[in-house]
Amino acid sequence: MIRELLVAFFLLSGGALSLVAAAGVIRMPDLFTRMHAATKTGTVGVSAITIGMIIHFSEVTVTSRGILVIAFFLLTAPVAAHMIGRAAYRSGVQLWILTRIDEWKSHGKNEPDEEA
Amino acid sequence: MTSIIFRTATRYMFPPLLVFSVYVLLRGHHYPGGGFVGGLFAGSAFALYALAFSVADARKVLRADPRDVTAVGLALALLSGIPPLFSKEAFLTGTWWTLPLPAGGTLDIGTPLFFDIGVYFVVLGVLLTLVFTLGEEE
Amino acid sequence: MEVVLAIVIGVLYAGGVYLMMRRNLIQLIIGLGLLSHGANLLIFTAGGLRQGGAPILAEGEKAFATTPADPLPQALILTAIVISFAVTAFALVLFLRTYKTVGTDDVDDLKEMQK
Amino acid sequence: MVEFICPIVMLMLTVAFGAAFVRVVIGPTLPDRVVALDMAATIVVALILTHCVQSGSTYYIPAAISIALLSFIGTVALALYIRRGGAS
Amino acid sequence: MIFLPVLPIIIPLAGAVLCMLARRNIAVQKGLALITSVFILLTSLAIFAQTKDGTIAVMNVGSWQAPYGITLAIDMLSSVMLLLVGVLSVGVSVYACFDLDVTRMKFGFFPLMLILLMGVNGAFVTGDLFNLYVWFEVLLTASFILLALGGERAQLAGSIKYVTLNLLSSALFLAGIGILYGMAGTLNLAELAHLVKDGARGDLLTMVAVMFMMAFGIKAGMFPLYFWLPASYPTPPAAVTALFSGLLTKVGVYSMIRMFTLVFDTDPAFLHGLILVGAGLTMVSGVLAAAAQYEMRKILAVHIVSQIGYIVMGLGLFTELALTGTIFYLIHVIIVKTNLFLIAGAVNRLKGSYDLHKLGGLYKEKPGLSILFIISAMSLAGVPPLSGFFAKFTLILAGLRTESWLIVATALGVSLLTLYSMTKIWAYAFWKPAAEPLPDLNPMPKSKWFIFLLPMIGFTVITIALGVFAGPVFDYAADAAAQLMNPQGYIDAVLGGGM
Amino acid sequence: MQLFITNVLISMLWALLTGRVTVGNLAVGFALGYLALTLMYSNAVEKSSYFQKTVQLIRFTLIFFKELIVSSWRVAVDVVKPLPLMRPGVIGIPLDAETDLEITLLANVISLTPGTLSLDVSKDRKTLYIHAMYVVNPDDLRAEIKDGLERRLLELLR
Amino acid sequence: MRGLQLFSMWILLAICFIAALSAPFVHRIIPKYTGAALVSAPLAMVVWLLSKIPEVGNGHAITQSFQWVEKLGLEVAFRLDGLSLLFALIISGIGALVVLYTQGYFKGHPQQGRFMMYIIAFMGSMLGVVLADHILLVFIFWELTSFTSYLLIGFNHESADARNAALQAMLVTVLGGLFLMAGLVLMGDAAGTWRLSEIVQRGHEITEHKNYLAILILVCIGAFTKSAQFPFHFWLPNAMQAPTPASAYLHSSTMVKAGVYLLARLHPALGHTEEWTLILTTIGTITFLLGAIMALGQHVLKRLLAYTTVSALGAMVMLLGIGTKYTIKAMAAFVLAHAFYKATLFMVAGGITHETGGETSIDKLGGLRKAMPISFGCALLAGLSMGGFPPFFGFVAKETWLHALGDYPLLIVATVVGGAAYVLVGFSTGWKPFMGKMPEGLHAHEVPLTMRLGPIVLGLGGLVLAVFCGPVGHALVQPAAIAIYAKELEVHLHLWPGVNIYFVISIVTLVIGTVCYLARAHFVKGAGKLSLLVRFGPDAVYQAALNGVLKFAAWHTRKLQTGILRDYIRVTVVTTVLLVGAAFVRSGGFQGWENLSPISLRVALFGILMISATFATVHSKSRLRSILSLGVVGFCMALLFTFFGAPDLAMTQLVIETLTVILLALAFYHLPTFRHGSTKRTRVIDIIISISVGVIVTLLVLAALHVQTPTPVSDYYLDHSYKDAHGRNVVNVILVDFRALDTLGEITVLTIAALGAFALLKLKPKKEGAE
Ligand code: NA
Ligand code: NA
Repeated sequence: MIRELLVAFFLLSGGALSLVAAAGVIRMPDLFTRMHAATKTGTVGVSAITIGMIIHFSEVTVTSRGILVIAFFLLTAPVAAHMIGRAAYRSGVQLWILTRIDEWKSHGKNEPDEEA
Repeated sequence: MTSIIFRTATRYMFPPLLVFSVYVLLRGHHYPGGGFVGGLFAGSAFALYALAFSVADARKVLRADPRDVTAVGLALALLSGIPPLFSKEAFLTGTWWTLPLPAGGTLDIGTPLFFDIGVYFVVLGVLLTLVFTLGEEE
Repeated sequence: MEVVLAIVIGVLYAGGVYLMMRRNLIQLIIGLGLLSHGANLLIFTAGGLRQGGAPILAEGEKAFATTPADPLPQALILTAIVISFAVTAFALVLFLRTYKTVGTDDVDDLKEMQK
Repeated sequence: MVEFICPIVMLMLTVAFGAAFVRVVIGPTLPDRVVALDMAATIVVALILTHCVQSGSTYYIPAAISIALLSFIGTVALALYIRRGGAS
Repeated sequence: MIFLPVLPIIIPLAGAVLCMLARRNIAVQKGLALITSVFILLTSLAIFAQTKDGTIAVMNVGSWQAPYGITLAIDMLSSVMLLLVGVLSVGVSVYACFDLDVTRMKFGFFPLMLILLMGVNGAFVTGDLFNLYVWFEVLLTASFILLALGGERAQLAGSIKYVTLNLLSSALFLAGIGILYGMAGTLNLAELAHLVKDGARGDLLTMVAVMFMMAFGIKAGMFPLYFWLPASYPTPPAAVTALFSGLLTKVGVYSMIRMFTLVFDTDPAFLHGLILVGAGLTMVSGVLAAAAQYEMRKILAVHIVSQIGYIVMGLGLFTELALTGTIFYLIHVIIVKTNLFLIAGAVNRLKGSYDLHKLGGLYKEKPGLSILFIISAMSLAGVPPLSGFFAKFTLILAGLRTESWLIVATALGVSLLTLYSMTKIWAYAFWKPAAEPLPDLNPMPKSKWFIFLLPMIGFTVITIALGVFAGPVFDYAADAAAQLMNPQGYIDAVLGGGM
Repeated sequence: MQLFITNVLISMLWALLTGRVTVGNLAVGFALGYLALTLMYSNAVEKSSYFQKTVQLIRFTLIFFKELIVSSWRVAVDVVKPLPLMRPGVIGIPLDAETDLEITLLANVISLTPGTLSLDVSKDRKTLYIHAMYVVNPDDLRAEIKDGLERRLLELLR
Repeated sequence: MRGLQLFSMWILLAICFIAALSAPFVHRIIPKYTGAALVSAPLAMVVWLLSKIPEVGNGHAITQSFQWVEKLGLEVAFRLDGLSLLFALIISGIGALVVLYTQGYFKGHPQQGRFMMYIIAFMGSMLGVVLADHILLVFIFWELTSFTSYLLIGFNHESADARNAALQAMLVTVLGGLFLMAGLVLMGDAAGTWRLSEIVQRGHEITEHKNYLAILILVCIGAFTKSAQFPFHFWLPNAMQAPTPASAYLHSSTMVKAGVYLLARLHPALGHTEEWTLILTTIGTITFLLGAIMALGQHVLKRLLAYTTVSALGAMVMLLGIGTKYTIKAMAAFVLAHAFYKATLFMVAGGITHETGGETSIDKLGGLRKAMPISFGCALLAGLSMGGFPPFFGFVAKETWLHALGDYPLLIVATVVGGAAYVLVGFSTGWKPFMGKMPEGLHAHEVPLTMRLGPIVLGLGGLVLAVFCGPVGHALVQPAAIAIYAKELEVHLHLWPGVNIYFVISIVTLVIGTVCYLARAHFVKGAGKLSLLVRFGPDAVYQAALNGVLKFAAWHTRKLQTGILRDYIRVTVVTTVLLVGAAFVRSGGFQGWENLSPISLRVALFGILMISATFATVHSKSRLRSILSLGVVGFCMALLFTFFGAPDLAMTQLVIETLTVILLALAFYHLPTFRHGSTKRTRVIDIIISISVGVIVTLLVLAALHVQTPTPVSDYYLDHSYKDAHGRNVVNVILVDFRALDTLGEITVLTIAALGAFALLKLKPKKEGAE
């Protein structure tokens, strides 16, 4: 019973977090703020669902693979975000007009672009 | 030169991806997977490597020319259909051998497995030929 | 269920054909992609949708307790997916080469060479 | 309970998937679309795993792992494409 | 030889793999290609010997009994097609070894050619619908690449049309397979035929049949689905076009014959009527397009379309005699058309052009080549007693016997226009003096030139022999047609066991 | 590292001995092995690295997951909040992390924690540029990251 | 004569063809004696034929046959009866003379061997036509004569006129040949046999057959084109482009008579009906008069002769059409007479042109009698025979002819008109060039022996035949007439028939003709007015038809092969939709929903998502948006696969989807963004087409689902996958075991796709000027 409750909890929170991520992706004003939502909430959401699944099955193979899924997400999601963020920034995607400060622009201006 | 972060992540992901691809290949006969998806994974691992470093680096890691990998894979798949010739059976008739395992169980090894391994290499080679050539294009 | 999928298949075919009739090489290739999705889904649907689970025999069992999904259409689609991947990849390279050699990605411009 | 929960979770995920799709369509920049597609892939993983729970079948997990791995590669490839000046 | 039916598939594949492994050494590749071609020919001869008495060679690949595994079944039609592939492969290999540029060889011409042959052979031997699709894709992909290999502008522009329209056809084919499987639950042709004979599948079969007709019609180059052909065929080197012209569209026709004799014998009035209309329009449209051209290769290319019309006409008439004509025509046109393309290639090799306005004076300069051309051209036009005459005559006779006046009139008229286009080539390239003298671009010494001509001489001899010894050929075609008209034998052979 | 491998081997041995290879059983074996090893090496030199790292790892993981969950919550709240309340900005953080692995892990951890997202590392590998949702005072944020995540991470890795 | 027993028709024919094929080689070895060596082939035939005259004259036919294409009913069957004998003798006899003539005419010509080859092959084909006893064999030889005459007429192939004339002759005669083939086959099927000798015995079965009229018309068209009957006569004068030996042979004695021969041969089968008489007599008479009148205005030697040939052929057809015992006798006699004088005149004409350095117009010729006395003699003999002056065989034939027309006064008038023209032409060719003053600058000398032989033999022959007209009539003309008439008759030819009305008519004709000759200048002037006839005549119709077909072909090709891919796709798709739609309607249309399962929410949602994603893919200005939307479609596909129990598919779909995106991204780096719009009209049409595709596919799927599957083969896989193939994943087992051959093909596709991509990217053609 407790197991079922746990499963339900994790699945529901995963679903809810995904919804939040979705709302963020839709509602946030610029790319970078949207990425906050997508990267963090999305990863946590899918991890929660994975945990729910692990608990549901409680088998070695499922657990190991579930952990693999989570590990991969934790490793790749930020890297992917970083790659897109940096690419977007460098290719001139506009920050939200209310962005307060841009130190990269001021400091990093003189830095030669590696690929240019 | 791409990002340090990306390259570091790639360096850590590359071996597990290859291992995973072999796992998918070998389990394919009983569980979802098989030579095709396995080969795609292996190829993806190299593609990732080529993206993070360079095509030249990825070629170095692979050592062989992807086209040779493809040809060898195709040859393997073809050859796996030949053994039944010796027992006067049709082409590609599955031939199985049961090997005892040290832990007491048994392992079925058959020509379809070799066929699947051939598929794996073909897919790997093909994917890499595509990715490398496109990546090298001016 | 099938009604939905039938409509989806129709839309995929329609979209694919429409894109293939555009003037751009890339749209052409995307159109081919849609068409291949349509064909695969068609085989899947026409082969009969069974909600009986995957056609994989569970560990330790000797025969299927309940009839699973039809494995044959799945195998066919797998083959078709791979083939269409191969062909798409080649077509992509072909279009790229064409663009670079001819200097246009406008399909209509390619008619000059017919003469 | 799980049988009851799963459809709800699925619905939530489907809505989230739809939202990601909307962002793919409306953009406005290419990185926006790529981020949205990456998120859609994440949600596909979640959907597949939920389906595992719902159907009691673990055969779909490798598919989930596949997408987890490959969507990363895809996203990175697109990011590199953006870097090379293809953002428009 | 227990492996026999599958050898037409695995021999070229093995040759291709070896060529791929030997990709750095062109000389080795040439040798491998030639040896493989000879083996293909020998295999097809062995199969021919086994099936010529009407035996259907059956092999259940993987030892899975029909209809569960993939069954290869070779009847007389398949067998003769295999034989033609064998003959063609040897001829074209020799020709290619001499004619093709080193770069193309370096970039995989030989493996591609062999895989094309593998696909074609596969299509001819398979008794399984989806397997047929696979072979179609094999040969199409190989042809895509052979077509584009070299990357010249016209080649690329042609390839795009070729690729696109053929993929459209594949999507249609696949849809047909999906629906047919959904309706019948099997992919084995014999089993499908069996189920259809039981009458259980209902009228919907007609619809599926039309889908297949369209899919194969595109591949076969029928009106109005043939546009890819004139757009693409005149672009690659002669060896490639020769191979294509001999085999590709013919696979489409073969498949149509197979499906419409074995499986789809429902609603013949509608289906075969449709085929007949298509055949007539195809002949006319193809020959008109040829009449409008002044480029040797293009004339020959669009003529393929016209020839397809004749071949399909036999299927449309759907009598034993008509099918005999179709089979005779297939045999004839594969040899002759290939030869004409090879000769056109030789002309281009000599003069660097296919343009009839530019060419001229060849009859004076190269009487040997001219004779090879005129014999093949006249054979194509149906001048007796060459092979084309018997092929056309049989079809027309079948038309007369079924009182299909319109198609007979069409066929006769088209044959006149065919003659016109062939004499046009002859008059312009061979008879007419060249507008301005063209240099002899051929650097070959005489002995080498003779070896280069050997395939063409061989094909010409075959054309003549097919006419002079029309008796046995006709007998064979008639037996093959009888086999097609009575598919029960095929069904029994496949479903009744095999190995 | 040797100790870790020994520990894994012990857990596998346990599983074999008990005859049930399950996650739970392996975990139990691992825990038992860990205890045993603690006892065995209570005075050894090598002890410090393995056992200390274990504690650090556990602590780091806990903090990380807490932050992760908090960050999700924060985003959830942000999504609902009116937009003008956000104060996003891009700031640079001077790095103490040196190796590729250190930089990568730090950047990843920063991305996964609330309100911050790693964008890029400068070419001289001295500065990490991040995008933050709430930049009230850039220096406070810098200090928070350097003292919190970076310090703990480097402790764990070095 | 015993030695001749060894020979038979097919061997003699084979000798002809072997001689033809070896001609170039013979010429290379013994260039001076090519003709002498090769003439042995026709001579052998002549000798053999002569040896058979007694036997055939007694009403025996010599036959010979063996199978060729048995199942098709094609036999190599030959039969020598009176009709065949007459024609075969003419063909091989004149053939032998022409071969010798050629030797002289082409003396030193490098391609003499080639010409010999053509002409002997032509002769062989002609002999085949008249000897064959099987309709198919007749047709085969018939087509061969067309083809060889094409080569002959186009022999001077560097001249555009020669090429065009060759083409024209070939197209017209082959066109006729095709009609003929259809007619012959229908006739054969109506008679129940393809043997001519049997067919002619079943005349009633044919004339009463429902296809009789069709057969008659088809055969007539075939024969008329070959025999240059109105309105197909125009090719013959144009065919004068051929070198003279060819003209002499083709147009005097042989090829053109193939049609006449065939009609004569088939008279027992097709004749004796009103239709026969009407068609043949009308066309024959028109041709007879037309040719004669057209000849009046000509001044070019060979054209003069050609038009009279047309006319003569018309006369033969006319006589055959009437079909009485008398007209048939007359026709047979006239065939013989015509062959002798016309061949002589052609040969002399060739000799004149040859020896005067190419002069062809009689108005520019004159006074050659001294330079070319022998030629003059021969020409005069032939010219008089042609004009119908006694005591030549031409006169004998004309007398018979007039006799035969006793009941047809109108035709007698026509004969007088035509006969007068013949007189004119006879003088123009046999007299005019030789008499009077030699124009300045004209040089000539007598032709060599080889070229003299033919005219001498044939010219004198006209006289000799007349002298021995009794025996000749009995031995040659009578058997031929019997064969045509298919009933017993007797032929009595007289050199001096006595004075009767026909003799008077004859004399009147000669007088009118002579007067006309003297007034020739007026006719030549009047010929200018005939230009109107030329402009709107059949020759013009031929040109217009050919141009029309070519124009239509060009238009058709332009319209169909636009070079625009969209057009091709449109046509392909619309055709498919229409035909599949028609089949759908025909098969009863949509038949119900019974077998469909209820819709679940998630499938509905994903369906909507997929449709939206497809729309997003299609309707996008940004190609990346398009690609990424396609990615969403792929994800949805994978999810559907997941929901319906296809984990392998889901996995593969996802991986492939991502890899496709990667490849596209790699390639897109090089490709420009979308920028080519289409017009609104185009888009609307395309949308309509696309929607119709979608609708038809949807209906197809639904219709197919209505059909219940019995037991799919896949149940077997489920049962045997683990048991016999050692695998739990049935899909994988199908891929690597049950249907491994598919997979082998599939990986081959993959391999070559990669090979191709590699080659395309690495093999770069030399730079062509980019746009
Ligand atoms: Na991701
Ligand atoms: Na079904």
